[in-house]
Amino acid sequence: MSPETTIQAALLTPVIGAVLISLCGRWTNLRETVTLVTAVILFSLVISLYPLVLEGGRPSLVVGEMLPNLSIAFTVEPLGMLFACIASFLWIVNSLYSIGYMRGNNEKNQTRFYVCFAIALASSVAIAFAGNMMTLFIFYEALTISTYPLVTHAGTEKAKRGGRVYLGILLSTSIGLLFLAIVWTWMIAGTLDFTPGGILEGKASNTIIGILLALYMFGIGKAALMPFHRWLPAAMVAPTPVSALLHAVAVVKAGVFTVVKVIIYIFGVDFLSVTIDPDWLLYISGFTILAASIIALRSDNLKRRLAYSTISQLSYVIMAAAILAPLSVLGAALHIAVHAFGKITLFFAAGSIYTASHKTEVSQLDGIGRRMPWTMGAFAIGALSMIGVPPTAGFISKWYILHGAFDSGQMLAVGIIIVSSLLNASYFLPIVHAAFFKKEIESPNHDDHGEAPFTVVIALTVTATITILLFFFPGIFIDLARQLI
Amino acid sequence: MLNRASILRVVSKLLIPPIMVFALYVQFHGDFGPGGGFQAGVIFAAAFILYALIFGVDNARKVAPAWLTRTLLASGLLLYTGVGVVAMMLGGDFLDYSMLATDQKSAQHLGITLIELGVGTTVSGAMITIFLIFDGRLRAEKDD
Amino acid sequence: MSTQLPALQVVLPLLMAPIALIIRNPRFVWMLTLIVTWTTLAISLSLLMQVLDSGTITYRIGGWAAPWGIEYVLDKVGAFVLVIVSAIGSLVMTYARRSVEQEIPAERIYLFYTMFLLCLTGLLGITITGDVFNLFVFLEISSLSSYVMISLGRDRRALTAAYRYLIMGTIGATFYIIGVGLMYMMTGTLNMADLATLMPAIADTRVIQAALAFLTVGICLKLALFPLHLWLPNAYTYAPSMVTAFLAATATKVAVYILIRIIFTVFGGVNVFEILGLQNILMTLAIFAMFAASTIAIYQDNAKRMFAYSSIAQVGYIILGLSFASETGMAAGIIHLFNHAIMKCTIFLGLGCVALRMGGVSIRDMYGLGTRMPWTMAAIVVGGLSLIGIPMTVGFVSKWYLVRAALEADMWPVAVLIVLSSLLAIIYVWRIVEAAYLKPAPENAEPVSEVPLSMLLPLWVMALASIYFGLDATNTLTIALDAADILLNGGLQ
Amino acid sequence: METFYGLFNYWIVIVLMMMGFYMVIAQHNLIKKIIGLNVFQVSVFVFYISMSKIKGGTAPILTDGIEIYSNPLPHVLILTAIVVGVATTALGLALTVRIKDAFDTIEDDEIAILEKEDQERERGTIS
Repeated sequence: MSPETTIQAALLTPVIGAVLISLCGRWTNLRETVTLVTAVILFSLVISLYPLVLEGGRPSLVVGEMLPNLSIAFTVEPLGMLFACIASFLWIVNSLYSIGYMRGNNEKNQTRFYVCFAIALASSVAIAFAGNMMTLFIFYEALTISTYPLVTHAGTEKAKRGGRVYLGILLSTSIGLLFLAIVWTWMIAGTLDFTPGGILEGKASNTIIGILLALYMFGIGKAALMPFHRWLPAAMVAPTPVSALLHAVAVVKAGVFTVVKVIIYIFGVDFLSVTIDPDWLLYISGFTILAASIIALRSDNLKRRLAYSTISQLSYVIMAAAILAPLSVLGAALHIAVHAFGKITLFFAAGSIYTASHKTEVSQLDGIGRRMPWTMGAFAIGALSMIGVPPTAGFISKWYILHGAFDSGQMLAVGIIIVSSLLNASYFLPIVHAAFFKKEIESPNHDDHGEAPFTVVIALTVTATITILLFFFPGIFIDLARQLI
Repeated sequence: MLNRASILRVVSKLLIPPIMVFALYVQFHGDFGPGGGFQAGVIFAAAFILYALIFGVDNARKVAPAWLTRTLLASGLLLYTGVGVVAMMLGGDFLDYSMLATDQKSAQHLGITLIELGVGTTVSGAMITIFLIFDGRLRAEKDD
Repeated sequence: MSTQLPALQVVLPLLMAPIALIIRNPRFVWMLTLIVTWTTLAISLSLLMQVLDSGTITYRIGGWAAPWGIEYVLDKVGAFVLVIVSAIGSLVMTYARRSVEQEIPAERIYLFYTMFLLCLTGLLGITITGDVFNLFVFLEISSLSSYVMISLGRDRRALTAAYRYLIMGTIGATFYIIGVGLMYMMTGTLNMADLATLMPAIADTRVIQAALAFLTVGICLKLALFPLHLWLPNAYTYAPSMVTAFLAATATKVAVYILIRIIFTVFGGVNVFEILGLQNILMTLAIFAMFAASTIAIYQDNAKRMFAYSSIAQVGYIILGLSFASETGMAAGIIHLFNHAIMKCTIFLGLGCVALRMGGVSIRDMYGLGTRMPWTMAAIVVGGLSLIGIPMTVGFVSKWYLVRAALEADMWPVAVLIVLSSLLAIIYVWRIVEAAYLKPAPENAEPVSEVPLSMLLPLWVMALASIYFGLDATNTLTIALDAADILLNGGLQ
Repeated sequence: METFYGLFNYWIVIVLMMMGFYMVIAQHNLIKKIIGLNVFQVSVFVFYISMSKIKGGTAPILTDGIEIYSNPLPHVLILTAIVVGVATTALGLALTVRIKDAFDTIEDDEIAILEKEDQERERGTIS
């Protein structure tokens, strides 16, 4: 297959999968097989492009003109490759997990769930491969819309409110700010293609560049930069596999991916550092990191704590990109991947706990590690990765970000990373400690539970293992990310 | 009531035919003097309405049932557009009368006469319909 | 024969209207109307091809040359609008039979189709004519027939809605002929092209300025520009479903077309926006319309009424585009004319389906309909997303060009206002979405089945069109840009 | 003074127009509104016809010895406008009749109250 056809196939596979899933809605086993098969095909298609991209190839596909001189086009470059790999791989794991979770909890409307999931994945892959800002924006919005039914899956009043916040913030930032920024960019630059080194150099005054940067950074609501972070905890009402998808892979990663992409390919790292040096972005992302960590520390609900942890981890990526040093950009790209694996493990664990014992609060978890050793073991690995302790993958990305920050003398950033690591430790480690070393609280209801369903355990074991493996073999991502700088 | 209005009855019986003839005069005189379909239509309808006022709407309905007035209304419009379309079919533009006959002058004559006739029919049909419908809308709906 | 197409376009529905009146069999009349509408679509498409190939077409009625006789002139703008009107007409007609059978008493159905044909005649005639007075006649044909169509609605409030529309519409039309009279007084001609050549010399006179004022106000009444919109919400709410769909998609659009013709063709040689501060007035009103009408829409419980207000807001977008008086702005206005026709038609057709099954279109009627009438609701959602301006729908294309026009004109606050007002659309569209998908159906609800295919098909053609033209807007935009170019730089040629 | 007498036809037009317009706005009776609308339209007819009159001109019929005649075109236009006006009036009256059937009144303000009741009933039955 030529690279163009591969891209085409990769984009179409989940869509066709969605159609098939909706057709097979009545036969649950068949439906779930279709989901898994689609996920596997998608991953193998994406991974088949990997060697080519690694060699420096940039396969591209132009679908057609949407507006005059503005095409829907796809180009596979290292960062997109990285994102697509993670998303498509984790879809397999997540599907496996979903099957166990959805059945274990007897969720309704499962067909709609799988269909929307497939469409969300199609949008994510399209975002990853987008060749210009227009294409990216189109699928960015498609991702928002297709995940809305997932967030409101429960159909309760609470789900509805969560959905409102989710949609309200994501749509209003993207239409209100990002859209404006894109139109403006197009008028200034005359193109929206992602070009190494940026497209804005020498075309507008520094003030305008500054305003544009702000519009982009706040407009990309999915990156959850404060004060537009509220959608993430609100979306916690969704079933856990969705939270895992939203908060570890597709949605939030699409956000920070877009941020990095905009900084590298629209503004250009060098151009930004010589013109406006966006210190304010450092401050805001730094503030987000610390503030979100503190909120996480104070929340007892496990998923909520994880959500705020995600907000803070996302701002690592933004801050790393804003440092504008080569190594920190590399770190930013790596952190997208590393955080995905770590966070999805944590969410899987949270969902696993819920499925087995229906516990949602941190304070209820005393002694649960003895009943669910696999789950809590994986949780511990994920937590270590969040903190950045070797031998977990989290260490690698933090290392590069710190290195970059030192190189460019951004001591503030260094300080923030160190403080936040301590905060991370203080809200994750007590959970691990309580789970394994505290005595279980006597409770009449949930006494007799063991591990979660088999597929759930498999899924979280796989992601936890990969979190460790990535520490030893980070090459697969570093080699890709190196091409960015 | 009607019996006491015998003067009206006699006078209107005398007047209605001349009014109608006058309507026709105005109609066919229209192409080379003051007059034309609009005026003729209204005059013709006036004669009819006078009849209805004096002799009662039920009698008037016998003369002009709903289907008739409606057909009148429609056929006038059909005649009008029909002439235009025939001109088109004969190779001219829409409403280009010169196509209707070999001789220029008589073609124009024919064209405008037909058009005015269409207008007259429609206008009188419309006026009568409006009058009758206002009088007995429900009867008009049911009687056919 | 192809040279006769411009006349045939208008004459065909006009000729068939009396036949429909005579025949009166509902089934037959529907078939007849259906054939007529599809034929007019074919004609208008071939006219569009001709115009794209060889430029402006002119046609003399009765063979009389231009300044004396009535002339039909079709340039790219006109041809484009012609296609919009006839395409919407034919789709709506395909959809109509079941909906009309349910909503209109059997003995009046023939009347409805006759009026529909007349209305179509009027709208097509307005679009194609090159004569300002002839335009008035067609305007009144279409208006009178639409009053009748509105009054055929089941609710008794349809009657008062039609009555109020009649009063307002007549005032608007009368204002229009006052304006025409004043222009005629100064120039002695009614032909648009002729007027356009004579206008620059006398543009400074007070008579012409008064004429412009009368024309603008009159037309703005017809197109329901805020605050002259008061007739619209009730008329749209209580009219039969398919009438709402048809009028919302065509009537106001054609009124906008008249405004374009007057401002940019008749007054083409004059910088009208300088006179009377027209630009500022239109722009301010347009922005008010966008916000006020969207805000009112949020609080409506009746979905038809909600989207009626949304139409007023969308008219604001179109007028805003025109008021930039730049090529991009004009193209934005024209493209939104097309796009809004598509999306509003989708929504109102969808609401017609809901009305067919549920008997009403209040938000409460839609509880739980997402699973009970999945196809209908999905189409409404597509239309709604388009109203918001989500990418991959036509609404996005319009918004893209509007924002661009605002930025090009260095009016970034206007650009911000455009995006802010589209956020209001999210709120009212999402009320429908939440009702349909997140509210359970009432417990005593009777089982509801999906509407018949004859309604679903046109509905989805519209819905898919609003996706297709959102994904591939190059063709429509090329036409819109060309049209804008002609209007701004050429006038009628 | 010259402008006042010289343009007397326009004054008539304006007075008629404002009278009609005022009736449309101020009258509550639907029939009276239509009458107002007619007066309003008639003012425009007067405007067109007076505009075409030329001092000393005759009716526009071509006969020997007549050089100056009034412009016939506005007459034709106004004929059309009159027909349109008649149609509008007829339709307006027809609607009024049906409104009378449906609401049992033709007073605007009373209808407004009834409509409000309708609306409340609608809300009442569904909520």
